[in-house]
Amino acid sequence: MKKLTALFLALMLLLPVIALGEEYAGEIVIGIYEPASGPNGAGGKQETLGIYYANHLAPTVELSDGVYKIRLEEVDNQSSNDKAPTAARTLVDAGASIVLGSYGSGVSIAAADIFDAAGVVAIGISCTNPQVTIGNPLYYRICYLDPFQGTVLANFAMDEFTAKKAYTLAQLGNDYDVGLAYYFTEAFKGKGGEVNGETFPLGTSDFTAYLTSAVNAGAEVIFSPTSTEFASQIITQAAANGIKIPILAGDTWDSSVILDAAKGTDMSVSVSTFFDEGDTSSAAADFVKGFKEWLNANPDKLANNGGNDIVAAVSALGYDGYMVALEALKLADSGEREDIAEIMADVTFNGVTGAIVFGENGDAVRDQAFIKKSNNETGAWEFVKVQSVSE
Amino acid sequence: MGAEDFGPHFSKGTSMSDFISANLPYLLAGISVGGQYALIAIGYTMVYGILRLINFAHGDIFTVAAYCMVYMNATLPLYLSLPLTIILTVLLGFSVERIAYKPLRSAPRMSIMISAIGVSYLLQNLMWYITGGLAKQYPTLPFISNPVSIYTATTKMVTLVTPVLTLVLVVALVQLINHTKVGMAMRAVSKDFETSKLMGIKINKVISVTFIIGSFLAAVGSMLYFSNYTAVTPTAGAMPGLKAFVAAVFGGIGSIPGAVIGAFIIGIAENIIKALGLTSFSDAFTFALLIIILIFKPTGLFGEPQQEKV
Amino acid sequence: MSVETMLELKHVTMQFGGVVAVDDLSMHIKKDEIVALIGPNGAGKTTAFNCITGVYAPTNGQVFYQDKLIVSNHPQGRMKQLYVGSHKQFPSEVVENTPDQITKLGVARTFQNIRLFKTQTAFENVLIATHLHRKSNLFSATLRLNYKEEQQHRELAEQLLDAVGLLKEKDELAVSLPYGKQRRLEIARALATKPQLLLLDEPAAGMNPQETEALAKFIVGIRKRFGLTIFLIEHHMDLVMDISDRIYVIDFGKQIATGLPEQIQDNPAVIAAYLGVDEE
Amino acid sequence: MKTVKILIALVLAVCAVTVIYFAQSAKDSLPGLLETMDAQQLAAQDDKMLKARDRVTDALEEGDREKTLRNLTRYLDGFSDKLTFSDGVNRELMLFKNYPVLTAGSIFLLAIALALVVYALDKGKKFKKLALPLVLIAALYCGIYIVENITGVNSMLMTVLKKGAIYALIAVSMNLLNGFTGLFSLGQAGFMLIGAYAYAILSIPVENRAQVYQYYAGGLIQFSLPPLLSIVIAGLAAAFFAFLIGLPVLRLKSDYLAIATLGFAEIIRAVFQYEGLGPITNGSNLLRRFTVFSTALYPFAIAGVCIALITLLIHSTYGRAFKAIRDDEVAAEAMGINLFAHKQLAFVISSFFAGVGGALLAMYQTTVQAAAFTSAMTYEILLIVVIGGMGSISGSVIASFLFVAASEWWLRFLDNETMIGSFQVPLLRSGFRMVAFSAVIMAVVLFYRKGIMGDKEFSLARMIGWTRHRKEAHDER
Repeated sequence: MKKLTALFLALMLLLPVIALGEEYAGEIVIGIYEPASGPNGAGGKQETLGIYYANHLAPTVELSDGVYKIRLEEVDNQSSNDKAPTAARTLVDAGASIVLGSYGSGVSIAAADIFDAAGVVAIGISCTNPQVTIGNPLYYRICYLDPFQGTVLANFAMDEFTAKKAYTLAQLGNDYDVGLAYYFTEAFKGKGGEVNGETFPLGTSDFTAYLTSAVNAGAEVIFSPTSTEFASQIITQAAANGIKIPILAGDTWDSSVILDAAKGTDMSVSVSTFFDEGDTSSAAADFVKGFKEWLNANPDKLANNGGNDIVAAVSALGYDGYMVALEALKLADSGEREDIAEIMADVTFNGVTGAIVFGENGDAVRDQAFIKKSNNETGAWEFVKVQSVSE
Repeated sequence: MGAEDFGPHFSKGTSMSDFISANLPYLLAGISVGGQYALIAIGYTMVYGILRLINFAHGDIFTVAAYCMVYMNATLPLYLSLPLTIILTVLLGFSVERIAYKPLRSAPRMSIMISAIGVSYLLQNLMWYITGGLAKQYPTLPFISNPVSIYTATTKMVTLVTPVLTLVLVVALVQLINHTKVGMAMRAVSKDFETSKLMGIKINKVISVTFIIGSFLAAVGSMLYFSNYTAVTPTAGAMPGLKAFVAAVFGGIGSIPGAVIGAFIIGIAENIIKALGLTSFSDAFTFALLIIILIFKPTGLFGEPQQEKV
Repeated sequence: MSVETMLELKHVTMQFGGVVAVDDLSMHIKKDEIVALIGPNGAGKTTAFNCITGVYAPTNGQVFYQDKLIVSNHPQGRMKQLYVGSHKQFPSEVVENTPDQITKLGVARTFQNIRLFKTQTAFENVLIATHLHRKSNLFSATLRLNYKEEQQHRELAEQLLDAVGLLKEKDELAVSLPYGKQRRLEIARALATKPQLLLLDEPAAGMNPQETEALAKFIVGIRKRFGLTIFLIEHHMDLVMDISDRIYVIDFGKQIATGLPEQIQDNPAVIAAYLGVDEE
Repeated sequence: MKTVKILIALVLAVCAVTVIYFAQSAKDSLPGLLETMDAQQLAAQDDKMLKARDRVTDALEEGDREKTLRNLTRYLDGFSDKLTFSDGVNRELMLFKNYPVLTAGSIFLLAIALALVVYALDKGKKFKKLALPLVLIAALYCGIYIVENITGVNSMLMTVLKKGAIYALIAVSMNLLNGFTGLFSLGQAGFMLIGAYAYAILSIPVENRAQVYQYYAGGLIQFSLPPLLSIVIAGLAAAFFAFLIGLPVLRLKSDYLAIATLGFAEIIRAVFQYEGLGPITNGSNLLRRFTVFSTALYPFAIAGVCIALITLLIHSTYGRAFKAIRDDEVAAEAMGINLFAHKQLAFVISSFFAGVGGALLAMYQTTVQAAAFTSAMTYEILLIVVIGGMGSISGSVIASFLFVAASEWWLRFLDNETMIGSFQVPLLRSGFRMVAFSAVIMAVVLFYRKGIMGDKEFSLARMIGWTRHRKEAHDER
């Protein structure tokens, strides 16, 4: 019996060696700091899918002293600020050379100190609040920021719907919602429009009253940068109540949940996003095709994507985030945290969501967003235009 | 952020018809959600009447019913998925009582309430695990999901069906309690637990029946509620559950008509608050109402006073 | 200051819904007396106690303690239509004291169905009752600046346990004590509030004759030792006749007789009230 | 015997002082050491090594010890054979790497020496009761300091310990109410929220305010208070609100009280998120960039002092009154205990410490947001109290550390899909951790109702008594 146990233990010890094989010079850990539960769990999972897909395509990185295998280390921050520090620390202790995430700005900010103290570079993928990178020298970000997105959407509302009156609906206590609504309001008013705004508490499921308020206020467009959980409620209830005011939203609404809700109704739903599935550039088209195949081949992954193969923008961003991390490893020619931190600001990458160059505060320089509209017959997104701030 | 004060819409209309068309949707939403709260509240009030237990898990049973419907409707026809959902929900309510509350019958009241909180925690986590936490779209049920126009407002059929169905179910329930043997036993147990036990009433059976009725109504309430508010998440039932409980307390816990009236009052009041533009306080308002009633009339609108024996 | 009348009840009526539990009860207890309140089960004896100690606010009537008005109520206001007590008029004055305030004035009590602090030891049970005599405040008590007072309280508690013969069981959980000892512990606890008037609610309930006899001696003993006036409810007639100076008898909330023990023994109304009622 | 004790104490003290002396001298020895190494190992240096060496000196200048050590290790790894350093260099290196540990260990030794002297000289045996616990507490804090310096301030162990300490305080404060006074209150999250916000609002440095209150033009408050003062005010603010809320609510009985306090917590949350209060509370947005603690000793010290105060309170005459109310309200009142005043007192005190706990939690999280303080948070704390044992302070403390460590650290592996060879372990995927965890909690609630400690306290005397008892039993056999 003892012999058997010893043999077993010896085999266990050998396992990693066998798995690693001989062709690798070593292993580099990339941490995934994303929510898999809590209010942002769904979005976090989709973002994580993009990262895993990228890893599936590029599982290794070649440095001057050999090819390194990339190991992904995932941790669930539960969308909760008080769970964030231990979650972040898990990644640091797992030896992550670089960290990707998170979906949701609050948890990113709460983890920044931990990453900073450990000297780990973190790449924010879709956390759009300006506060994530300000004052956190090691936090970078590849998406655009709320002020930009708010302005883009305000411009779009004025250009496309010639709206003069808007109504904003945000979730109380959600900095993403509230921030985006704030910047939208600023921009919209700056252009001579009029804005009414309301917030609803977490757990709200009855939006009829809010929608009625929008009608009563004479709004020509409703801007509701909420999470997807509320999005489908808002759409279906607007449809049920015969409210036909066009609805605008930010990147969170770029999700199949919204298409499901809008399908078969006569609602006009438009979103600004980082990425368009119908983008014809070859990189984007390849990504969409490959990603869908990969999803359909893995039922688990498909379930995490909400049970269908519609490509969420955050998945594309997740993909780009991973690729940026690889570029950083290559440029630093090392998996060491300090080496990466030194060169991070100089990393550039031409991703599926566009060119990524880091500018002020470590934020990617982005000057345009994709606007998409839901097609309620086919249940798919339709590309409308590329909107920039300057218009 | 710049909070735009909306001002009361009640003063906005220039004429009566404007006034009505501006405010009718609030009222309709209030009545409809009130009816749905009522169906949940009955479960709370009956269980409380008998066990003196706030069944914190009731709201989660309500959510589980919604998930059952979502998953079963994907594979089964409606005439199967509908009754199956109800059966499964009732089974869940029954087993929760058997597993988590029955062993604690002689324990202090605090323990059993903590057990209820534990069940709620477990059910929510379990739903997260199974569903992955993405909001699921509730299936469209024929007839009740159809749009309908009332005066100037458009709404779903369910808004009209809810109050009617609620009243029908409540009348049926009151008949059951007043005129059947098990109903009489229920009343006896809620009046005096110990004496009823001595009189040979099968307490466990009565409690099980109570949970079965409560879960059945929660399942029906869940169908109506989620036909209106179609996103199902693991925590979707928490807030309606809590509000239904408030409604039960408001109406006088232990009293079925009280729970129903309380639920309608809360549903409508909550929507009036929203109409007044005080949206951030719509939940807070419900609790404020609760505290006010507890202070001034602790037994609720229709509750019976209880004198503590010294 | 010597007070002649320790406790006086004037027209006390207590009504629950339509049921009159105590009806127009008037009585007085002089200093150093042992007075018994007897009557069949459900006659309203404990309710009368509860009206004196502030657990219930009576519907009508007044209670004086050492000539000081401690409880007063009248059936005006919301009870107006519903009031069915015998005594109709009463000066419209409302005085309410919570039980703790009445205890602070010097009225301590025990309970019919023993209400000890279950998770505490015998010693702690008595010690808790010294709380009302504290001079320390929250801060001095938390920071142990009151150690002298604490020492005194502990000594008092030990003395009292000794007085009731429970010093050996000092550190045992109150609930683990045998029944008779629990009764005595309850009395020790009441004594720790340093009362002048002690209300005992069926102190001999559930005791055998030997125990009852010992209890009688014990009650007389503590009266002398602590200078108490004692008011008790009791069913054990031997005990009542043995130690009481005077007796009040009530039935259906109404007083039916009063007098010396020997007078009560032969009173026809009392015998009628008890007829057929098992003398426990 | 006395002389032996004092002699041992003297020896210990001398050792300790010597070690402290060497450790302190090693503190600034690194630059010199690096030069010595340069002289001994010039040939081994390449670009990478030079870079690493630069980083060591940079980190040293920054005063970041964790970073210094990390880079030093890397630099040393670069040398093909470390053993070639002279013994002197190796010893100095060892001293430099471990000087905090050595210092703390020596202080611990000094504490023991002191305790021995006290034992030896204490004729009336008055201080014996105090000396041992004090030495143990000193040892505990030294231990934390040692571990922190070995593993780094932000290591997982320290992160869990910090949160555990904060939760311990909050759980004990809730236990004071639910376990000791018998008031079933579910408002703890609300009072933590008040504490966290009061602390954050008061302690954000003025220069950071414009950035935090970005939507409110820098906010209304343009001063900032020192952290310790802010923490006390945070507690007082929570206590003040508790006083107001207690006036109506504490007249309610058991479960009505529970639901009313739960309701108040929700109302507090709504008020703090109200846009109209934005210039003070930042509306529903994050508060951040306030002063946070840099070492785990800080939350441990504050939580420790607070828990000690609560313990003293519970064993005072007031604590006895609270327990009397829990056991039997009617009897307590008949014993002259003013029910309402004492309930109010327990409620206010509990909220004060919940407020302090909230402030510490804010420091731990580095950000505060009202939305996070939901009833789920209260339930979490309630479950900690239940697991530890209602009416046991040490139970709550132990359960807090276990709860935090288990839910956020030890059970994390349950969330990961795991392969053993080619066999995929079933059930393990995202979310399973919380299911397993809540199932364990249910099991405790149902089958192990008294929790870890019941209503007993962890007692050294009993532990010693127990081991002695065991020994005797053993000897008899």
